[in-house]
Amino acid sequence: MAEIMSNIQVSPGVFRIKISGKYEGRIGQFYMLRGSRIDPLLSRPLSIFDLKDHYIEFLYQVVGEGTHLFASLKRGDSLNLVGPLGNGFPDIEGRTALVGGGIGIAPLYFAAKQLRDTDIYLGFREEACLVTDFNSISSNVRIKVGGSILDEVVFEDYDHILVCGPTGMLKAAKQKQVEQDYHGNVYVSVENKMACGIGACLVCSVKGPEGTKRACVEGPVFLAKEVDLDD
Amino acid sequence: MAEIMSNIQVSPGVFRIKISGKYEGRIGQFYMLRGSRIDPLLSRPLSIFDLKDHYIEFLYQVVGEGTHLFASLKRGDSLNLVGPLGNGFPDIEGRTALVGGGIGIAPLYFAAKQLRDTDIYLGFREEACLVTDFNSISSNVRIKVGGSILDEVVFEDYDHILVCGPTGMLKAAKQKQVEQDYHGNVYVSVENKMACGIGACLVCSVKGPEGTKRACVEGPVFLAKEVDLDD
Amino acid sequence: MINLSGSIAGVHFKNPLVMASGTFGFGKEYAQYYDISVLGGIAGKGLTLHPKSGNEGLRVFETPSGMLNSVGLENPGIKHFLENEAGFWEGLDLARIVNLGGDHIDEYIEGALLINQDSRIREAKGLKAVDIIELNISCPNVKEGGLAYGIKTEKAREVVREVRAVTSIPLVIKLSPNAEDLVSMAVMCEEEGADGVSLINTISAMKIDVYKRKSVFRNLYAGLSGPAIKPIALRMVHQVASRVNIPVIGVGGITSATDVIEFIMAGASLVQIGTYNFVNIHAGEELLSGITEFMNNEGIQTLDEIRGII
Amino acid sequence: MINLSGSIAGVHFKNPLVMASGTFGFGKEYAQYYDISVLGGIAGKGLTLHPKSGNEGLRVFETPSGMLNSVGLENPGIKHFLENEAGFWEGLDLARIVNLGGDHIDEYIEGALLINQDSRIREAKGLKAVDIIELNISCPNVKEGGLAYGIKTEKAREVVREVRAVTSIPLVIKLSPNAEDLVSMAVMCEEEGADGVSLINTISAMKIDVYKRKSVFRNLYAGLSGPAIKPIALRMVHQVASRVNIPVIGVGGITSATDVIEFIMAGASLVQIGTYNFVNIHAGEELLSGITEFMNNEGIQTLDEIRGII
Ligand SMILES: Cc1cc2nc3c(=O)[nH]c(=O)nc-3n(C[C@H](O)[C@H](O)[C@H](O)COP(=O)(O)OP(=O)(O)OC[C@H]3O[C@@H](n4cnc5c(N)ncnc54)[C@H](O)[C@@H]3O)c2cc1C
Ligand SMILES: Cc1cc2nc3c(=O)[nH]c(=O)nc-3n(C[C@H](O)[C@H](O)[C@H](O)COP(=O)(O)OP(=O)(O)OC[C@H]3O[C@@H](n4cnc5c(N)ncnc54)[C@H](O)[C@@H]3O)c2cc1C
Ligand SMILES: Cc1cc2nc3c(=O)[nH]c(=O)nc-3n(C[C@H](O)[C@H](O)[C@H](O)COP(=O)(O)O)c2cc1C
Ligand SMILES: Cc1cc2nc3c(=O)[nH]c(=O)nc-3n(C[C@H](O)[C@H](O)[C@H](O)COP(=O)(O)O)c2cc1C
Ligand code: FES
Ligand code: FES
Repeated sequence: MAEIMSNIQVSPGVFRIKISGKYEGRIGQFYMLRGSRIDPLLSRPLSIFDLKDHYIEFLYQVVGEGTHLFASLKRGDSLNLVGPLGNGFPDIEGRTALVGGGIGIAPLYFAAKQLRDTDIYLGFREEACLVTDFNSISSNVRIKVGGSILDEVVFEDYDHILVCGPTGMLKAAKQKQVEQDYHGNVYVSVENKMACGIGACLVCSVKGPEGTKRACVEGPVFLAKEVDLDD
Repeated sequence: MAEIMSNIQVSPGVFRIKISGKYEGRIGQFYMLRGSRIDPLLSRPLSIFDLKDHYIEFLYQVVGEGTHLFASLKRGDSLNLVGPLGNGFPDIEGRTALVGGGIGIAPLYFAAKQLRDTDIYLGFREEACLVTDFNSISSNVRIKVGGSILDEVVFEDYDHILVCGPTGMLKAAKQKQVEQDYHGNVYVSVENKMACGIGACLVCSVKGPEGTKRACVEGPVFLAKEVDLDD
Repeated sequence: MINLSGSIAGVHFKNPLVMASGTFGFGKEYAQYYDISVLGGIAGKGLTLHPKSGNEGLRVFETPSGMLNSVGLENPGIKHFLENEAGFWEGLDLARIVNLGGDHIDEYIEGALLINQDSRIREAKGLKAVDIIELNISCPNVKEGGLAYGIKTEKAREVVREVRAVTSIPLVIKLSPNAEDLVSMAVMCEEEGADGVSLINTISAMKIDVYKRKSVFRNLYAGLSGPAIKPIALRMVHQVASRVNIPVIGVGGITSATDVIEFIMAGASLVQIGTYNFVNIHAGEELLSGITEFMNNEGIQTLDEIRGII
Repeated sequence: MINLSGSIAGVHFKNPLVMASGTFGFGKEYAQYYDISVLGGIAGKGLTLHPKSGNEGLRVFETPSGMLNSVGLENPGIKHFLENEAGFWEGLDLARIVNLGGDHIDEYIEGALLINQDSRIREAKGLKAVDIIELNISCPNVKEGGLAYGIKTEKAREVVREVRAVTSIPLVIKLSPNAEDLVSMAVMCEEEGADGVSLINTISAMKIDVYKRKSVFRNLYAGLSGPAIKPIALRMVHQVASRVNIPVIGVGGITSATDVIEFIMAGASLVQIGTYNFVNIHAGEELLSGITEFMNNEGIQTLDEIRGII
């Protein structure tokens, strides 16, 4: 059990939680989080939002019972977490576009802080959040509220494109790569439901041309062309 | 949902919770309490500890999941409660001994405040609690830590004896009545597990010489001779 | 205008919400908390020919998202019901279901006869207290009792046939999830002229007190109900509804309006609410407004549009 | 000194804790989190003769105190296992159980033959990777698959008999709670020479997405596991253990040391832990110390003192 240092609402229904302790992790990796009770049964996967010497941070949106419970936690309360999990984003060179939609922006903050030569594209449906935070770590942040942020990204300008967001957005990125015959790498971070989080149960499988892969181990970050995206 | 005004630990594992609102109730009656979640499934019965114009109070001991959850609630949080339930203590005249063991003291505070001509006997296993509160409403409070408080009660001195506490204590009171051929009324408050709390499900039945009775409607206060006590 | 109504064998239900047997008494207790005539119907506490004092010892135990009960069909007997409770039922503007249990086939028959007889007498006076008989062949809490009939289709056939023969009152058979072959059981009910089936009753289950080293229930096993069993109940209702043409009443673990809709989509004509009454004393009226809201939001006019859509 | 050990057909288990098939991979993943050789045993992910890519679409859904899964026996096939995973198993100091699934009786037989053959070859080199075969005749997630065998005793008898005939490796049959008659199923296994039975596999269940108006699972139904089903599993284990003389492995919803003790008291020789691994990544080692603590507190020396005490 780890102690919560703070748990602050940063925009309607979106919270930023800081948990005390020494943690590890690479860009795109995630942790499985849960309270101390057995119900709700499964742990919830959250991407690393930020990581420092003595704490880890997550950014989460309240969507159901699990995240609702997280939101009710206060400074001094505790949480269980297991991680870092997943393959994360590969070590890359070259120009990179980080594209996030909605709560999909969560892993991009950590990514932007570590990668050089990146442009950040953040799309929101109704209200932007954490704009100041992103601006404080990069001078190339582009924000769009309403509409598709993906339309703003000129794929050819980049060697790599990392997309995090709703499945519709990931699909659109994949399609755009095909349509524009883009030869760089389009990475997507998938959000399949998980149980074990460590590769043992096979409930998180993603199908692709080369067979089945586990989102929690071989993913959650995949090359778009490696995975079939459906809801 | 009703708002919690305070929820204070009064001795190890024993809490006194004050809930805002206008409530009714007679001596010996109880409420069914629960949080907003569906798990744990069943509501928990708690006796009225005190009642004022704008609030109700309960005194509870943390024994399992439900009471543990109650203990985690803070001022401003909310709870669901249904009541008052049960028959309560009949309107009586004459000298009355109120005998409580452990958390069984809960309903006696409310009783002592309303009944005239009572002596209060409180027994604790390890540590007395709420002594000042009881002393502030009565000058006849007898406390015993360790041993059997029931031994202190001279049945013949009273017209009525109301016993609240663990089943062993209720049994002992019943037996003492028989042994001493005591002709006053010995009342016991039983703590059968409950589901509906209002008489519809029959899981709380108490057997007795005159057939089956529902602890939640015909009880929880019964004449000792009316009920078979077993665990 | 949303129309929630439905019917079984000509009996009108103004909406699909029926309170489940054994969890709602005969309705009086909950009537203190809300106007129960907003409900589609109620199934009364299970009755037997003779009064039963029920099981000894502990009768309830909470489990993860569920509860075990071992009431053992405690009830005042059919006669007492007809004399003392049916009067209250006469005044209710909802479908009134008598739940009929028994240990032996003769008890079921005699019980049904009593109810039938009573109905004729009331009818002559222009009165009615019972709209449907729900035959409980599935109570797991009565030793050597009803359950035997609930497990084997051919054993159950005898009871259904005999009871069907002696009563003209619409007859619904309450099926046990412990049945060896639930679908064949339901098909049998249809063959024998039942007007519907309701399922599921509680699932036979167990809890051991490891400190006392014995079952917490004198009767060894008890019946599991509540949200824990909903996924199982839903599957069973879907299986049965896909195979019979008589109405199916879906029961088991319902605690929300979307739970109700799931059962309807699985093919249920009506649903019953049991354990949830203990969680929310206003369950009936709150589920009703929840269903209405759901239908409004989803642009659904009648439940027929979605019934059995899966 | 507390002795937790037990055995099935001569295979030693240092304690009753076995990780359940499909929830523990082949052990490697959890071995990153604790020393899995503290366990009594592990049952590997269900294997079939040919690799299987498993079910399409969503594979997991949470329910109150439970979960539904529809993995559909995704696995790399027996050959791949023997070539790539069995080496890891050779080095493990615990009882190693291969869980064998299949669609047709021939597949089960061929699968068992492969494992048998492999065992002989390893034996010749003084090695061992598989101690027990657990025959999964009960997976509810494979269409027209294993489940058919899991429901009817006489259908299952064929598989058990044929597999028993081709392998000398100790054989445990994993039973389905969806069986028509679980006790007769277990008795059949004993008659056919099985060395034990394990139960229960997941319970067939359903979840409907009321907005999409379809089952959340492509396969329609899925398998329910977790604490929600424990009271049912415990009852079934008690029923079976009271009727057979071969060891029973109790499975279903265990999440605490006292849950383990309940199954032992109900008559189980060993238990399996499935879903709880997802809740607590250290489930195995924590349950082990919990059991030890319980026995210390209660003054119990060996599990035999309390096994089947109910
Ligand atoms: C690798 C990964 C990283 C993620 N990172 C973040 C993040 O940084 N911030 C954030 O807000 N969300 C993130 N998500 C999504 C987040 O896990 C879900 O929103 C959350 O589990 C919902 O739980 P709930 O109980 O509130 O919702 P419910 O809908 O009640 O959840 C029910 C079940 O569905 C699962 N579930 C529901 N939605 C999702 C989803 N989108 N993805 C996976 N499982 C889901 C839950 O785990 C649970 O088992 C991530 C998901 C994955 C797989
Ligand atoms: C009429 C009545 C009045 C009561 N008044 C008080 C009071 O004023 N203060 C107080 O501390 N306790 C009181 N109790 C006991 C209290 O209800 C239980 O201690 C409480 O329900 C335990 O819940 P739990 O989840 O913490 O424990 P758990 O043991 O986890 O509960 C599991 C289940 O057992 C039931 N249960 C457990 N112990 C009891 C018990 N002793 N009586 C009834 N049900 C039980 C719970 O309701 C629940 O269904 C009263 C009980 C009754 C019937
Ligand atoms: C306390 C209790 C008593 C019950 N008594 C009866 C009964 O007398 N007759 C009957 O057919 N079903 C009885 N049932 C079963 C319910 O009617 C219902 O089928 C079952 O509880 C599943 O629904 P639920 O999960 O909504 O409770 C009883 C259930 C409970 C919890
Ligand atoms: C994700 C998942 C996959 C499973 N795969 C298998 C399997 O391949 N073979 C098998 O016999 N049982 C399988 N099971 C069933 C478990 O082994 C176990 O019998 C069941 O989950 C009940 O135990 P539990 O409640 O402790 O999980 C699986 C269960 C889960 C949850
Ligand atoms: S969540 Fe278990 S394998 Fe990915
Ligand atoms: S708790 Fe339901 S009748 Fe008493």
